[in-house]
Amino acid sequence: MQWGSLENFLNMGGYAKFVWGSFVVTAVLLAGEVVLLRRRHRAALADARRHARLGRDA
Amino acid sequence: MLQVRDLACMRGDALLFRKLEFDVEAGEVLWIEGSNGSGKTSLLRILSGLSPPEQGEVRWRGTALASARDALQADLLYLGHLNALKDDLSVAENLQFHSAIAGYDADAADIDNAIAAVGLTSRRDLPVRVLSQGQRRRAALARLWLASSRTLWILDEPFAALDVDSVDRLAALLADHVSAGRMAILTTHQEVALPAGRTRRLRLDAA
Amino acid sequence: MLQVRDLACMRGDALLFRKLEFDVEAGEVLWIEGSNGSGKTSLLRILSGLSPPEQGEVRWRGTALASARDALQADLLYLGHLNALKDDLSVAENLQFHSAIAGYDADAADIDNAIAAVGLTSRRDLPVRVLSQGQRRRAALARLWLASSRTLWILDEPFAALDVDSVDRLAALLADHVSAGRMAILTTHQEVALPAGRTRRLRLDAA
Amino acid sequence: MNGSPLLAAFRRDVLQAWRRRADWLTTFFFFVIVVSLFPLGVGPEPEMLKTMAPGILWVAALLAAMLSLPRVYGTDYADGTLEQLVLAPQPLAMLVLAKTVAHWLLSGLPLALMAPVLGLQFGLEGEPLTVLFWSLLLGTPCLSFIGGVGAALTLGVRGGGVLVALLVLPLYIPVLIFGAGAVQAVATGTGAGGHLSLLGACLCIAAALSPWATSAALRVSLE
Amino acid sequence: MNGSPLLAAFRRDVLQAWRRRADWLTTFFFFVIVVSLFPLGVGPEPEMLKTMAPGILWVAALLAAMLSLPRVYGTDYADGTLEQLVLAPQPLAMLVLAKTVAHWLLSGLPLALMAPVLGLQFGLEGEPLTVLFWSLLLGTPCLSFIGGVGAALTLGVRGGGVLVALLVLPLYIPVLIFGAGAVQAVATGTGAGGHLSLLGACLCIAAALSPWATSAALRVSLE
Amino acid sequence: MNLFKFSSPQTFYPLAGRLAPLFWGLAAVLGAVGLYIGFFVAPTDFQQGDSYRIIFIHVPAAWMSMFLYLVMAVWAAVGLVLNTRLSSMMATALAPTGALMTFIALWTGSLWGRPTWGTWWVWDARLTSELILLFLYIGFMALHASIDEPRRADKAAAILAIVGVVNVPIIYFSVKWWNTLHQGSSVSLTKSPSMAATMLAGMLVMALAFWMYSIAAGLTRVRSIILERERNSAWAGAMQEN
Ligand code: HEM
Ligand SMILES: Nc1ncnc2c1ncn2[C@@H]1O[C@H](COP(=O)(O)OP(=O)(O)OP(=O)(O)O)[C@@H](O)[C@H]1O
Ligand SMILES: Nc1ncnc2c1ncn2[C@@H]1O[C@H](COP(=O)(O)OP(=O)(O)OP(=O)(O)O)[C@@H](O)[C@H]1O
Ligand SMILES: [Mg+2]
Ligand SMILES: [Mg+2]
Repeated sequence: MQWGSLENFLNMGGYAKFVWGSFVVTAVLLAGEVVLLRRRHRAALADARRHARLGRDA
Repeated sequence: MLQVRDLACMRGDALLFRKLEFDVEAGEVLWIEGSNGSGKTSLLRILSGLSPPEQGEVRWRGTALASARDALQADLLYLGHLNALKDDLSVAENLQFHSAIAGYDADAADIDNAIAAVGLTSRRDLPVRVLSQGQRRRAALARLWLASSRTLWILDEPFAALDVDSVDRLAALLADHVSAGRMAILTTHQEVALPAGRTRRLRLDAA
Repeated sequence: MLQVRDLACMRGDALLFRKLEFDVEAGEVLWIEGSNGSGKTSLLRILSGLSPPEQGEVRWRGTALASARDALQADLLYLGHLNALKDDLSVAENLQFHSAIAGYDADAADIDNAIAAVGLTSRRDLPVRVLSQGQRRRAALARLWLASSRTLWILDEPFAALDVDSVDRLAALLADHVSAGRMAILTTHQEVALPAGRTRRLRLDAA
Repeated sequence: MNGSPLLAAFRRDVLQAWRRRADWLTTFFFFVIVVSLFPLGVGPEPEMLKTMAPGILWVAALLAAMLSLPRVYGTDYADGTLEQLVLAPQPLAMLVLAKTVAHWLLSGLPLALMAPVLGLQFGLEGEPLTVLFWSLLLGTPCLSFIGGVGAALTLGVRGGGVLVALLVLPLYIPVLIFGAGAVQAVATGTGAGGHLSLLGACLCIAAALSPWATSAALRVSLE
Repeated sequence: MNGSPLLAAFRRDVLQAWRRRADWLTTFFFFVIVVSLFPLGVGPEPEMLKTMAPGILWVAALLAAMLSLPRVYGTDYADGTLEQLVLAPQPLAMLVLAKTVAHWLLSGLPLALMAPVLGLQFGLEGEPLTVLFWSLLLGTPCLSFIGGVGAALTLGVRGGGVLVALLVLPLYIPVLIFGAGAVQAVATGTGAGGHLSLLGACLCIAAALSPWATSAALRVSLE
Repeated sequence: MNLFKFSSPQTFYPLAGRLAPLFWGLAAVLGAVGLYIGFFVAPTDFQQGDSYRIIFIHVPAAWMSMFLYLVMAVWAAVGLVLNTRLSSMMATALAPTGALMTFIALWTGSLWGRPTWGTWWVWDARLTSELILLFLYIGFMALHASIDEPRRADKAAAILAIVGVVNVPIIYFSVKWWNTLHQGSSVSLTKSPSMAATMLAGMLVMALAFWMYSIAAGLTRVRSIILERERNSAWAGAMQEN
């Protein structure tokens, strides 16, 4: 292992701010998109069912 | 001449009408009735080719509208809710523009006649901005007097905002139009004396 | 209550009316008639204090309008040619806004009732943009059901674009309004059954 | 009770803007795009861009504020709501105030918040960046107040969008000078305090006078 | 006979603009004012102003062109004229072409004519000034063509004024770069020929494609 | 006819439902492998130190941002010309992911530029055209969001996407010439001279991961869009899964 210790790894040769700033923000953004996608899909499903029920009642 | 087959129209998630079928023949007025929001305006826009139907087809002289658009446009006069007048131009200038764009081939005398027919001679050179609501509608309707050669008139609430005299004059013009073997499709909420025997009614909300 | 003395109105170089004098008393409908462009809208705007008259004066509860503007505004409901609806807000939100601005003190139930009264319950939460012409007018008119406490209604072509049922409902509301001792001034080109015996007509172009 | 119509006017404007997120987000992106146009026109030299940065950001803020002006009263005028506002039994100036605050929240504040990021792109750092933020925070409400008068004056005048620019931009000049000046002052070592207090004074004057001027202009537009 | 409807469309736009002189004069003054704002925001150093001049003039031209866009089809849409144009028995793209030329004559051409005067104020002289004029003369029609598409796309979309900026400004960037680049190139000694021919190429592409895109967008807006 | 079978939203919905998990899985696995290579196999760069590791997301994101725009525009054009609703929905579904990729490329590039160039941003051709690409994406989404009638929105946005696609190369070259004809910028990209094979491998694996991610996100989003638009139809109401 080239890093030796977790500390070294986290330190990224002194570039921690930049490297982790990139990777973490990217991870957060991608995860955020996934969460939003799931939410949107659930809402769409619920809405479709609601409309189906309305349609049957009408 | 105009055939409508299996027409359906949706707006948002409201189905306004479906399986609508009717024909309009030469010499007929089709009066589309229905309560507010029943889809009259939407239907007229589909018939004139402005918006595509959800389903079904409109045929003009036997060809589907998708391929007969040019043919229809050469035969059509469409007058919507909106007056299509420029506030800054005078009544005469507005009509000149319309007759050039639509290819009515009207000369200055024709335009003056049309203006006289709707009783706006004294307002001929005023900018439309200062006209009253009813006078604007009349200025828009003056196009009908220029477009007498057009086979199909589609008129959305032509009588709105008109005073009693103007209503009568327009009704008389419509009678002339259809008795010359042409067609008109219109909507109105007022009881108007449309050409007897030549007027067919279509109720939209009954469907 | 409302007195008009020696009123004159000019637009451009056209004199629309002069020496106009009339009173409107509690429990009366004043129906202003006249052909297109005779000055009905201009008169209503003067009465409501929106535009100043060329000459003469309007008195509300005995005081000239110039100094009684606040008093009039607390008593007045004015509904013009335009609907005063925001395209992007729903029918209910528009009415909430109007009732807050005008101080009608209406709660959610009142607003729902007003919407039901004009038959728009199913359109309650749609943005006004998608409504049909007549539905918009109805949404604007729903304010009348909220503003029943206002003493003076000034309505410019309230029946325009309405279907037959809506016209009847509005006429009935007007009858209630005046029979409760309040007043209305309105214009319309349609023949409408206004409260018999309580309606006075004023022809503008006869002057 | 007395505050509630104002709150309603304010809430409606905000609500409407929320319905139309695209609407005010575009004001914001307009700002970002205009700022980004300049390097393309002027060239990419970092030193020059750094000197120009406060001026560019402030001119872009002016233009963004101005572009969003026609909407403040324009739609109300066109659809008849303005008649109702004028006839309402509330002081018109208060309604105007509520609408102006809503306008600032939706168009001015986001610009002030975004400006430091754009400043970074031009190589600004440290104190100039902070001063840039504060100058915009003080300056953008001035723009909303002054702009309101212009927007009201041009109602019903077709081509209002451009006319409003003509009326309003000259009035914006003091705000521009003090605002951009503050950033330049701190960049060249003199303090920004004086410029910022002048901006504050502009804001006080504008907030005190503009609602009255605006409501007078609104009444005239309906006559 | 065939040309006459186009002529009518063109003539009506020009006539209307003449009735509303204030309208397009303001586009022009907007240009002048925006250009004059920069020295106020950036500071009065002559050397820097001279370097910035082409960029500023070009950005201002972009903004002025963009501001006048909503009017091209906006009023036609609102008052129903657009329905009539779409239903007219003429190819819509030709009517669009006529209207675009009218727009350029009224908003682009005056800017190109005015620009040399403003360039003088920034210390530009001689050949750069000539090139500035020619670059604007070639570039402003591009702006009208490209802008037409944006204007048509945003019809019936509230907040159109700002949205059109968002759509159109990124597409304007090549014109800006070649236009401002031409002036800078001649100022630094390299010839402006390359840039001007690229501008000409942009104009050809825009003129060939934009009427079709615009008319498609107009049809969509009415659906 | 068989070709068009899956062009109906109703038949595509379950198909997408079956495909999406596959792509999510691939994206996760490839991402894990790519990160492993990036952090534990690839050596430290002798010039840039460890800051270069940003390349493992920067370059894939930058590639995807451009590729997705092209794909989006093609779907939009197909939808406009053939009037197939599904194609337009695909275009709409890709836009947010494309914008996200563009933003990530800008963000990581900016964080990379600080240690290597000493500045967060330079007005260089590549950077500038990437920024403009972001504006084009935002314009597409803003236009689509401002039109309520979905079909109208599809068509208008499609026209914009097509115009944009004509413009993207023009923009790219104009920015490039703008930057090089004029005095070359004082800072320049310090590329590692010969990229180590492991670095290249890591980058390629990550690019594949981003690709799979984009497909998965697109498929998932298009499913929501289909449901939203078809919520009135009986089949949509019968969907029970979560
Ligand atoms: C905000 C700043 C940045 C942006 C917007 C950006 C954008 C891009 C884009 C669009 C690409 C793909 C270009 C292509 O494949 O032709 C790319 C690739 C690349 N970028 Fe960046 N970049 C930025 C900063 C940086 C920095 C600071 C570095 C390194 C010091 C860097 C190194 C690279 C490398 C090595 C590639 C791959 C080149 C190739 O294989 O073609 N970028 N960047
Ligand atoms: N997005 C939407 N969701 C639900 N309903 C909608 C939507 N868009 C439009 N509608 C409805 O579609 C109908 C449009 O009707 P249209 O304008 O054709 O009516 P009309 O018959 O001309 O009425 P009027 O007599 O009032 O002119 C209205 O009922 C309107 O409420
Ligand atoms: N500048 C002007 N020059 C001449 N006449 C003008 C000018 N401005 C307005 N008018 C006239 O003033 C009148 C305004 O009328 P107003 O709008 O009050 O009519 P109305 O009775 O409400 O008509 P309608 O029934 O059509 O609504 C119109 O006849 C109009 O032509
Ligand atoms: Mg209708
Ligand atoms: Mg009237």
